[in-house]
Amino acid sequence: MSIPLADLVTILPECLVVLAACVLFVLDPVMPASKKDFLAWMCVGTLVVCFFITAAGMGEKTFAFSNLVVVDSYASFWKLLLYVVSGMTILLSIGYLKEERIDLAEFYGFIMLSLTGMMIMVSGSDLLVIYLGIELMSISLYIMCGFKRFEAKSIEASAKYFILGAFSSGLLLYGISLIFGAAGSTQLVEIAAAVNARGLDDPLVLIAMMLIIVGFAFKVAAVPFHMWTPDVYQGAPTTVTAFMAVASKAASFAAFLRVLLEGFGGVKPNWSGLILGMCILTLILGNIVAIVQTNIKRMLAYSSIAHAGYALIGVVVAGWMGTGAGVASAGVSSIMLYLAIYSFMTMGAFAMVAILRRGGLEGEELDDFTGLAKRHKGAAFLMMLFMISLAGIPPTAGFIGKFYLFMAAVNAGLTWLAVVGLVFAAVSAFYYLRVVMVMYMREPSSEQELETRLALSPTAMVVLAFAVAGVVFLGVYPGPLVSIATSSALPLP
Amino acid sequence: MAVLINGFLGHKYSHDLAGRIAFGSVGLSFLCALTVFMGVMADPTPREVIAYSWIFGGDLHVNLGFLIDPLSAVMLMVVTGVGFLIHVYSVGYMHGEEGFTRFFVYMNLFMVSMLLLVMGNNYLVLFIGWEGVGLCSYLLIGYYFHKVSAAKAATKAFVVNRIGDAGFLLAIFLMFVNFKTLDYTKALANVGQLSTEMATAIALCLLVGAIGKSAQIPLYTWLPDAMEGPTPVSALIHAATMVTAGVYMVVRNHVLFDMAPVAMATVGIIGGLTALFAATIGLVQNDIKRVLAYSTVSQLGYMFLACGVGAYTAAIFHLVTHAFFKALLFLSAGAVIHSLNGEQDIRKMGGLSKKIPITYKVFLIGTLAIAGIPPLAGFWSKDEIMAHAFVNHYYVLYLFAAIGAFLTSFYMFRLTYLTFYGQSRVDPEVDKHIHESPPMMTVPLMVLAGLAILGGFMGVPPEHGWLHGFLASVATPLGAVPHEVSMGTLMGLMAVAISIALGGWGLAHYMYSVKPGMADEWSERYAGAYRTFLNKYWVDELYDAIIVEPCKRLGQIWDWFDQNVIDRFIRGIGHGADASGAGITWTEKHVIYAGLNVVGYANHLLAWSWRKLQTGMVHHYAAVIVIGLFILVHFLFVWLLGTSVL
Amino acid sequence: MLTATLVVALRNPIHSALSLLVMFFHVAGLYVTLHAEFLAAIQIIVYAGAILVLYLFVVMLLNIKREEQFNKQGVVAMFLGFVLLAETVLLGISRGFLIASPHAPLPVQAGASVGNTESIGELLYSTYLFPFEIASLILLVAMVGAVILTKKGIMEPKS
Amino acid sequence: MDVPVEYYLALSGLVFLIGLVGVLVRRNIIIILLSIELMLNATNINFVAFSSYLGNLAGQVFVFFALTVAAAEVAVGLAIIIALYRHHESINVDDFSLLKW
Repeated sequence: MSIPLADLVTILPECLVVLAACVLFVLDPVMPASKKDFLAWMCVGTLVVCFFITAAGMGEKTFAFSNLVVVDSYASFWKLLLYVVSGMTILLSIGYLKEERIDLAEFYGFIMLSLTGMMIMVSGSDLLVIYLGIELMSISLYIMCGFKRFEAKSIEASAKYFILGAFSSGLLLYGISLIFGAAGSTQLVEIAAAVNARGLDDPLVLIAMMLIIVGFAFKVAAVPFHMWTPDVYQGAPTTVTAFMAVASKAASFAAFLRVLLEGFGGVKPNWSGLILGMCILTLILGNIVAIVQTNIKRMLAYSSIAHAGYALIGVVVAGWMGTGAGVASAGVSSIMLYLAIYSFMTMGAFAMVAILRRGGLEGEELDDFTGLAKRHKGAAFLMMLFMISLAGIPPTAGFIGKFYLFMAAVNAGLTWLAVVGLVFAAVSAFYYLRVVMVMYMREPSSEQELETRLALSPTAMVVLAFAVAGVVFLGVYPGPLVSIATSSALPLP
Repeated sequence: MAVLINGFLGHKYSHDLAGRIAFGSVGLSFLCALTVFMGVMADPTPREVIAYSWIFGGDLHVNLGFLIDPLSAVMLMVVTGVGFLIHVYSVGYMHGEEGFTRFFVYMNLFMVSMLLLVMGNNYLVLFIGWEGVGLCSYLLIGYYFHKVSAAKAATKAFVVNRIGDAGFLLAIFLMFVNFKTLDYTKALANVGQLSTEMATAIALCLLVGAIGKSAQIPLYTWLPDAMEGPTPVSALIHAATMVTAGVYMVVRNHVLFDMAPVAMATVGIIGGLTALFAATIGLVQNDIKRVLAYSTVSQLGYMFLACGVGAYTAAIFHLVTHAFFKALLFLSAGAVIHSLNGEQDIRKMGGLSKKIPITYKVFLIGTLAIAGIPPLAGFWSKDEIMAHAFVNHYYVLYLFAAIGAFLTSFYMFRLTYLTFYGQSRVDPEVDKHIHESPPMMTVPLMVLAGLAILGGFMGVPPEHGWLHGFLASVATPLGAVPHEVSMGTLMGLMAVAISIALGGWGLAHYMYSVKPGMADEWSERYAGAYRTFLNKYWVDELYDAIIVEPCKRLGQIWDWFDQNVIDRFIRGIGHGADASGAGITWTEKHVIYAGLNVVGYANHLLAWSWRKLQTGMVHHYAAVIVIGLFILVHFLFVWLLGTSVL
Repeated sequence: MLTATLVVALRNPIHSALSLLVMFFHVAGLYVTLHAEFLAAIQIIVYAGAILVLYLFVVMLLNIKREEQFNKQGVVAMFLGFVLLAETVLLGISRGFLIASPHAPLPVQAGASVGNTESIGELLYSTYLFPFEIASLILLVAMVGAVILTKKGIMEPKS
Repeated sequence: MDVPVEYYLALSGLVFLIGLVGVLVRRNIIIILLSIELMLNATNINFVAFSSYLGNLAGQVFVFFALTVAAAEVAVGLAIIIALYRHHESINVDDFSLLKW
């Protein structure tokens, strides 16, 4: 009953994050209200420390806690990304929460615990652990969604997310119980062995796989399991939306890929076919429906669905029949790259929405962006940059991400899939540029003309700077990120 | 190397916010380009400069590098030269306009992208320039943002371009899969290893990109609409430089096209059809810029036709001359519009030759050049294309080109007559203020006029001109047999071309100068054709109807579906056969709720969300999840069954 | 073994909670037959004792009256029930498939002497220590979250 | 025990489906939560049954975790319900339509 020290060292970052959260929960009541920001900074500091710890340990592959946890470079890559994203969320929230008058320090605690859940997801090598990680993440998110308690929309979003989330995790857990029956364990390695031995002729494995896929597809918001996304994204506080759209999606993808490849690697052709179907549906639906949205958060929600579709291309590639290991792992690394880039641009876009939040105005409707260029040159320019990047136009980072994904698809012989993706990328330009058009090519109403204040706190500036740096730098010089992603792609059987 | 300076300079000045120094920087880059050009003239071997390693990792390795060979040198000259003149002109034209600085920032950004496009040493750099010019064009078309039509045109241009770009990107992927590199030199050196099918596929994908950018059938619709932008923009982007990028790309990859006869034929046919088709529309348009736009589309068609028959040098030759005279035409049209206080309808012009003599003269020169009256530039290049089509036995294409040439000559002179001759139909108000443009604008016009007159001589004598020698190393068709065409044939063809041009002129003269009523009479007599042309064959409407609307509809439907259909559907089923019952229940429910809402809340948003809560979306969502799950299960069952049977 | 049918009776608001309680007891009974005495106890204490009481508490607190207009409800239920019936049949087929399948039979290891509290505790604190910690975190989040979401006066609504 | 594992599976499948139907059919959010509890219970039956048949105690440990998670979810879920209720109460809605999902 002793905790092995070596194991603790392996999960040191997790421990630190949890510690920060606990300290925060304890300190919050005793701190004077004016010092609350300090707690946020403490969290950011923790993240920075964790970042260096993880970065330093990159490249090794260590198992811990009776092989329930694995820390390999794949996990480390995602963790680094998650640190950055969480840090950005916290910084953005410092100003935003005040604007919304929900500045409770607990919020940061939830972000940290949610982050812990995500970290566990990406480095779990056991379905049970991954499940618990998902739950930890989700429960924190349910609560954060409902943080604007006094607003019907927020609570409603929370309730919807909660019901559907609990429902889908019920499906997932049932799948896990079935696979436990088939494999006698929930370890991915042993599941792989059982799957290899039995194949899909065993309905137990089959149904388990379906349920697990559905559970994850829900988390990454792939069609037809996306229905919650627009409602929840719209209703939740903006920074939470950003966090969900970016971090939760990235972590879910990471775990999804690991489960599929390490657990169900034996039946690749089957699941990749299914995912192919989802992927195409997702691309079609996400992009087309986004065109008619007038609420920018809803539009970004559909755009995030569409982006999940692009990332699914990578999943398909990773599992496609007859692709060599090199090509398949290119699929994996292209997802990693894509989601990393996606994180920056989406974070940036949501940050813009957040800083447009003013006392009376939501900054969420497309109309609120009317003539932004007239009022805030810089803000409009940044928003344009993010939109251009989301649309995947070079030389921004969004292009690089799409380029690698489609390249992977073509390499795997899925040229037609790349064509589908390209066509919808072209369609997506339409709704992204509509935002640009509204900002640059319309006159603000006289009422809007007067409102020149932005909720632009210094910390939000830092976030924007980060996002812009990500979008531009990764677009102009993506080399380092690409090589990191390539070298830390999941080793494939 | 001057290239480097040029490139870096380009990067630097895009960030330069001072509009006034913009044209200076372009001028500087023109000088650099000139130096480069001289260098290439002295030593035509291609050389590459690599700025830095851009993308690496995996097996993909792309440098941000530049390639200078005669082809890019010529393009460079055109882009910077014409660009410089247009910049000078713009300073005069845009003077006093709102957003002067913004305009020049975009213009410079455009120049940078264009330079990247022509100088890049690999496809990815080309693509970045390619998208960059598209983006700038979008921004510049939408420059007059208070005009709704401008904003729409901008979006249209961009989206149509993106469709083409998708094709181009696909070609890049295929290229990479086959060659494992994206550098021109390495890739094109290995073209021989490709199967004909693959070469055709790649070439066709490239062609899609080129069609989008160069406004060929069926993606040409954006260009006429793009005339919503300021006139210098139309001149620079939509006439002289950007739209020719497609031609440049085809010529750059001519090795590939040479391997794929099908693709070649497609290029030629598209070019020929566009040349003819756009010319017919141009016949009856009344907006001075739109006429020029359709003529641009038509002239681009000629360039594609030239590529299609393997006359790459002729294509580039026409590209260059076209850049001169079309920029000239656009800019002088701009001067006309300027002096008429923004009037663009030629029905409200006329008799201007006395009032703005300089503009009139340069416009006439431009018209003569484009109509193919010797010895102006257009004659030589167009004649060469037609001659190539003829001697290579593409008689149908030759016919297209010849008719197109006749129509071109006709509508250009129609334009000239309506604008500058006859009775003044100008608004009396405006009439008082007609004035010649400032020298800032007229000087570039005169320079361009000079070029339009003399530019043709770099391709003289036909087939053996200076330009041909210069481009020989980069634009000679693969495995071409240098056929000797007898001087007689050539002369004959020239004579035909001249007579066609003069014929068009004559007809226009007759109709609009000698017997002015005749045009109206004809338009009534052939009302069907007239309306068809005037409405541009209803292609825009067609596209709207078959592509844009369904997309929007689909989105709306799903959105609506998202919000109430499932609910309604379920109820409908519940009521069994009584379908109308479903409707009633639905209305009833909503009416009741609406009543409740009015009572309950003043806030509409809350009402909406409350109703939403009420209609029980969540379990519908859950239902969708479950249904999705079962579809997946079925799918897999069927699949497994299928594989086990097989 | 057919205790589950009882649960189908979950039709009316409070009654459904109570019938769930019955169902929990049956499940606990099942656990006992499956040599999982510890879990049986937990099931009764935690589920029946704590969770359901919480439910009933909330139901009472919110003072919910009979919420059914069975009519409207029935329409939806009919349709979805129909779909679900089809689904059940499908699953039934797959179950049959399971029994028939040559791969399916699970290795039955007779008379495993497991199921007592000590061995579970042993396992819990050795192999599954890490998930145990995560579970504790989940509870922490839930606790703080519940407080945050419901406590009055910690966030003043905007005026 | 001689009850074959398939019976347990069938039972749990049935319970799971009933829970699923419950989520889909019911409009009352509390009953939806109860239905989700049913689904989780079905899962637990599975785990225990398999644990017993495989002679693997791990299954029972999983039930323990699933139980914890369920408890946490209930706490949060009920908190959300209360907040929701409070919100709508605060703007004076007739409570006959309250919480009908």
